[in-house]
Amino acid sequence: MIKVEKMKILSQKIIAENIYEIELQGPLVNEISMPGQFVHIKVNKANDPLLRRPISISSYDKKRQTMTLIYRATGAGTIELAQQTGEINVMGPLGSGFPVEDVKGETAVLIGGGIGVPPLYECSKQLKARGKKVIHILGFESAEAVFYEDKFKELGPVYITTADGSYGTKGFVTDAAVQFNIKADIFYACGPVPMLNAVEKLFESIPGYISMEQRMGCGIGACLACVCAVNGPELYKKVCTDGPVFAKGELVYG
Amino acid sequence: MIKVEKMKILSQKIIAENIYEIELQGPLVNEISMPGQFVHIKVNKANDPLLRRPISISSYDKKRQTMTLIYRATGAGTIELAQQTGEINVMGPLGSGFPVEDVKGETAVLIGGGIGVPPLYECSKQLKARGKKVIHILGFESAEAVFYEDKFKELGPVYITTADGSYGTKGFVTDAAVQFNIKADIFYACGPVPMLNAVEKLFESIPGYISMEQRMGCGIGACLACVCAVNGPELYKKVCTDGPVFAKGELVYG
Amino acid sequence: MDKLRISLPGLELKNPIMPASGCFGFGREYCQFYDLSLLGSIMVKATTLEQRLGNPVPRVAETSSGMLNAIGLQNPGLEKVMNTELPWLAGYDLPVIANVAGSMVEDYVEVAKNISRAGNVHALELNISCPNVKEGGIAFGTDPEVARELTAKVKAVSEVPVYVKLSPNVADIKTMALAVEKGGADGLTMINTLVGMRLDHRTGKPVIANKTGGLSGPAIKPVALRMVYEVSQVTDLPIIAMGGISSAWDVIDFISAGASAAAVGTANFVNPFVCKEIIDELPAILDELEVEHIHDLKGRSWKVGETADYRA
Amino acid sequence: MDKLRISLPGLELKNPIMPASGCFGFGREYCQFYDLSLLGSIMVKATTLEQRLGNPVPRVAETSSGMLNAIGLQNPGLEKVMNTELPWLAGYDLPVIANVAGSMVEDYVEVAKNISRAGNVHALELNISCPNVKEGGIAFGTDPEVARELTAKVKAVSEVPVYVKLSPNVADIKTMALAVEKGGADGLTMINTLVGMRLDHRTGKPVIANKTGGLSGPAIKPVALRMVYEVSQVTDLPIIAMGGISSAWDVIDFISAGASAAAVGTANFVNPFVCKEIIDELPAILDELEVEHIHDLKGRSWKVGETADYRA
Ligand SMILES: Cc1cc2nc3c(=O)[nH]c(=O)nc-3n(C[C@H](O)[C@H](O)[C@H](O)COP(=O)(O)OP(=O)(O)OC[C@H]3O[C@@H](n4cnc5c(N)ncnc54)[C@H](O)[C@@H]3O)c2cc1C
Ligand SMILES: Cc1cc2nc3c(=O)[nH]c(=O)nc-3n(C[C@H](O)[C@H](O)[C@H](O)COP(=O)(O)OP(=O)(O)OC[C@H]3O[C@@H](n4cnc5c(N)ncnc54)[C@H](O)[C@@H]3O)c2cc1C
Ligand SMILES: Cc1cc2nc3c(=O)[nH]c(=O)nc-3n(C[C@H](O)[C@H](O)[C@H](O)COP(=O)(O)O)c2cc1C
Ligand SMILES: Cc1cc2nc3c(=O)[nH]c(=O)nc-3n(C[C@H](O)[C@H](O)[C@H](O)COP(=O)(O)O)c2cc1C
Ligand code: FES
Ligand code: FES
Repeated sequence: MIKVEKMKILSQKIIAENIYEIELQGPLVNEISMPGQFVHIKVNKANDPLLRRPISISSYDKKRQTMTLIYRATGAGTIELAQQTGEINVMGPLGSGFPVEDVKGETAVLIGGGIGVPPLYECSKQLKARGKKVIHILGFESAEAVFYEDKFKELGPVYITTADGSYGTKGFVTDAAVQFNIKADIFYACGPVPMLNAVEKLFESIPGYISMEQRMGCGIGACLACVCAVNGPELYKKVCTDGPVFAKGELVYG
Repeated sequence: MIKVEKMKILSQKIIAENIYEIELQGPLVNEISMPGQFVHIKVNKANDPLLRRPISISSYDKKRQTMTLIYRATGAGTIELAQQTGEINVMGPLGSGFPVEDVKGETAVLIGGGIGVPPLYECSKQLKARGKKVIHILGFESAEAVFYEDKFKELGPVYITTADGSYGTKGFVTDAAVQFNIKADIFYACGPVPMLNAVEKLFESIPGYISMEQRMGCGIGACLACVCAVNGPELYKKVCTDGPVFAKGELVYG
Repeated sequence: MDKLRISLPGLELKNPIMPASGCFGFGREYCQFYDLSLLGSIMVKATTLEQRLGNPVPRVAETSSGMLNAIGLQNPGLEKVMNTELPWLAGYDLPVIANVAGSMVEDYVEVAKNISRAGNVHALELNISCPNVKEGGIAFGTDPEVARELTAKVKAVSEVPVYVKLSPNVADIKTMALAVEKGGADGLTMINTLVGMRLDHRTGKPVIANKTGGLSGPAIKPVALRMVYEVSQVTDLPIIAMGGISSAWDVIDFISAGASAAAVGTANFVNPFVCKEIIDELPAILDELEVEHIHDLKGRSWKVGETADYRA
Repeated sequence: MDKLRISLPGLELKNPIMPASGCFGFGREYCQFYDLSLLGSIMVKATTLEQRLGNPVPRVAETSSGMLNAIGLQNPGLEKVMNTELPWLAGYDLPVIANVAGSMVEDYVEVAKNISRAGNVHALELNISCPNVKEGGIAFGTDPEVARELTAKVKAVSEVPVYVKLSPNVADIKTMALAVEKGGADGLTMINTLVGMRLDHRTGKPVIANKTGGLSGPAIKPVALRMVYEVSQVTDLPIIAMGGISSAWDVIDFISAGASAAAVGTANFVNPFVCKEIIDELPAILDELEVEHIHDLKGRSWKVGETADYRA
């Protein structure tokens, strides 16, 4: 069930350049059903910024009723979010995430770009818990933007790429996948659309899931703001309810 | 000189029902030239609430570079102000306050209504420091709304009135003035317009000063939002620069 | 709850609060949060003759205290709305106001004729003001003569009262109101969105794929309030008001300005419970204002020294 | 600073930033905060033939991300402005844009004739759009034919170029722009305020004594931006844009939409240093955007794939 709840801010810290990790606590966490779901956050009580901000759930702990989000403070809303203490108004969990049950094969590759990395963390944890081998390819702008390398390393091998070559392999995540000859039975990807497109092409032969972003209004499927073009008779699906995670091949790129 | 400055919030506390006392620190305090001046506060960084809020300086201490404001948290802006910690954007000091130099006679009566009470505190302190006898008549809605009674008592006699009679004398400040047969050589008043009007009438025979409120834009005399009708050729004066304190008889009421 | 019960042409409402068209779909999503039967009414998403895919994305952008949208009337088309959405809504004790849109007069007439015959549709809302439809939407909403004619043609075929939704993007909204009144409108709904725009700082290009979008939310409330104030003084048609409403006090403002009921749009996105919360809070506010019925406040902004004592 | 230097009819400006009329008086108050000679120009408070006392108070009210005002053109009148205010401003290296207002055509003509002869007045801004003047202000601003004629009459007597200030309270602002262009306008300034209203919750009565007021501030920026975007595509007249500008990035947005310069109104009340700060911040932003001159960005919102490389 979707809840709207004032969640307690347990901690908030900077983990890379402009990247914040916030830990929230509350019964809403009980409702999370799969990795890759997101929450819709009202960053303050004012009318400006007006709308909620969609942020993926990076990891969660049902026992402690906690979840961790990782976000980049760039615009008005996320900068305001970074200044919050005490409580925060959260709506969620929303959308349909990464399927981790009944995965065929042994090895999963998780590919994240920038602020697309966070939801892959819980996904990787759950795959690992289900006995899968997990490989991570994480792309960032530069050395300063890299986060969670160690956390992912605890789960499986990690390949870091940076656009400017200041850390790890220079280039894109797909470059690293080719260079290191990564083989897997399934892929999970989250990042900018061109990256998702490239990943789908590169891993043409295996099944996979990608997580999309779109500007949102309601976050629950009512306003039709967040559609994306899909193959099939509907032509459009809603990122907030049908997604954000879609199966490989569902989306029409470009 | 008028400064625009981020002032440090030293403390913020509730002193009566919905009434807050906030203590601010910064070099702006050096610029205060008389009691009854005010500051114009941007309560947060957002566009909503947009405008600054005018609040009187209740007292100040140039040595510590501190000043105290007292305000009622009623609307969007003052409620937001009550939640602030750390620093706050203050413009001031503004306007022309209560003249306390060269006061003729021995006794001053200070008459305040509700949230008009605060600026009288510094005024009273300075009159007392100049050897005047100070008498205070302070009107409030009810017992819960009363504040600063003890502080004023340290300076001179205090008569409290409440509209509902739940504390002190039931009725208006002018009722108490009559009942206790208050005599003085000069009056200083701040409060709602009907009170100011009544005070001017009651103390017809002595000189006095009243402090006006008006909705403001700029706070510095440029936008012409805050005019009030005056006797004399200009017809209008600006509360923010010509006031907020006016001499008895200057204003046209009604 | 008698304090809130109102009756308008075609609409006997438990209370004057309803979600605004396009901001609540057909109710399916918000019924997760509360029982839709609590609502006074529901203004469902615009329905066109054929299915519409709407505009390319991005379709929304945020502005100071507001948002822009250019959804482009995406909807499954008359047939699907009649066969799937309206029957589903019939499960609730909830009179529906069907928002009717189109590109040509014939579209409007065809949709109105059919949808007005659905059992739970108690009124139509003629969307002549959607700023995001290119083919003719603008002209319908800003030309009094065209609006009058369209209203008359729809009235001629509709089984239920017809409310016309006015656009704020006009020099004189009173003229528009009087024109549709002449055309036979039973009521007015106002306002639709103001045409606005946001640019991407870096590229300088419009954020919204449609380039311009409709501005809604608290930012436009002062404009909406002024328009209701103006229009309610020149016509006796009941007004369902909208534009930035997000609290019970906002509703009081619009009723005071002269509206008979209030619709909530954008605020649903911020707080999915907002309509319910407003309905829950209104009675206490009426007590505080010492009135027995919400319509005792109707038009008090402009009624000189009068204590309004009638009910709609 | 060459990145910011621009030239418009009558105006050779160090930079395209100036305070908007009515929000900066005649500069006397803001010169406490910084040297006015830093500004590109200054749009002074509306001047009428005779002294005006303006409207009763309250004259302002706050709204979400905006404010309403109904000052009512309070000003000391032509003679005093000519003899006192303008000579005082002549002490600064600052071309003045004189905002001209009136109730009748003759008033405008008389004020324009005289004030255009003041040495430091380099352009007129014809205020045909003030929503708070009752006698005729509205009609001038919303009727294209009336606006054209007024412009022509003022042009005939003015010694300096004439900019016409457009009202946003119209259905089609392009028509208004083209009408005043036909009347001989040398430039446009836009937008004036949207007509809005706020009610007191308790009494239900308008907060502003004048009942309605002009809405300004960030709330109206999306509307202003859209209008500049529309108008700049149909006319080559230079546009000085205003409406919610409070940062250097807002200025970039308006230039991208097609404006040549930008004026800052309400934001001065929030931050008295805002004009200076914007001027200080712009060069770094132009570097970041990798353009050599601010006008390289002009109209990039609608210019298809073109790298604008001309200067005004
Ligand atoms: C399903 C989903 C999950 C996301 N998960 C994360 C995450 O885990 N961490 C993270 O940092 N970011 C995430 N994002 C992106 C995040 O929502 C935006 O960065 C954020 O909304 C920008 O807000 P702002 O206040 O910084 O920017 P502003 O420029 O002030 O935003 C203005 C408006 O545009 C919208 N907007 C701007 N950029 C985006 C974007 N990229 N996607 C969607 N809406 C946008 C905002 O929500 C807001 O409505 C996610 C987006 C979606 C759709
Ligand atoms: C010179 C001066 C000194 C003042 N000193 C004090 C003081 O020491 N303590 C105190 O509690 N209050 C004082 N006030 C009143 C105080 O400014 C208002 O209570 C406050 O602005 C209300 O803001 P809000 O956000 O609570 O209300 P909102 O309703 O959100 O305010 C909306 C708008 O109306 C204006 N406004 C509302 N009420 C008033 C009012 N009474 N006077 C002026 N503007 C108003 C606000 O400034 C704002 O622009 C003073 C006012 C003036 C003019
Ligand atoms: C996302 C969105 C979609 C909308 N779709 C419609 C629509 O289909 N038909 C219509 O008449 N109005 C539509 N509107 C306008 C609203 O019904 C309402 O008139 C407007 O948003 C002002 O109210 P608000 O400020 O409460 O949102 C839409 C508004 C939004 C924000
Ligand atoms: C208090 C106030 C007074 C104004 N007075 C005038 C005026 O005298 N003449 C005029 O043309 N515009 C006047 N305006 C309109 C502004 O010049 C400007 O067009 C409008 O406020 C939009 O810009 P902003 O959002 O930056 O304030 C006034 C605006 C305000 C807020
Ligand atoms: S955000 Fe409203 S439908 Fe997806
Ligand atoms: S508040 Fe602007 S002149 Fe006083």
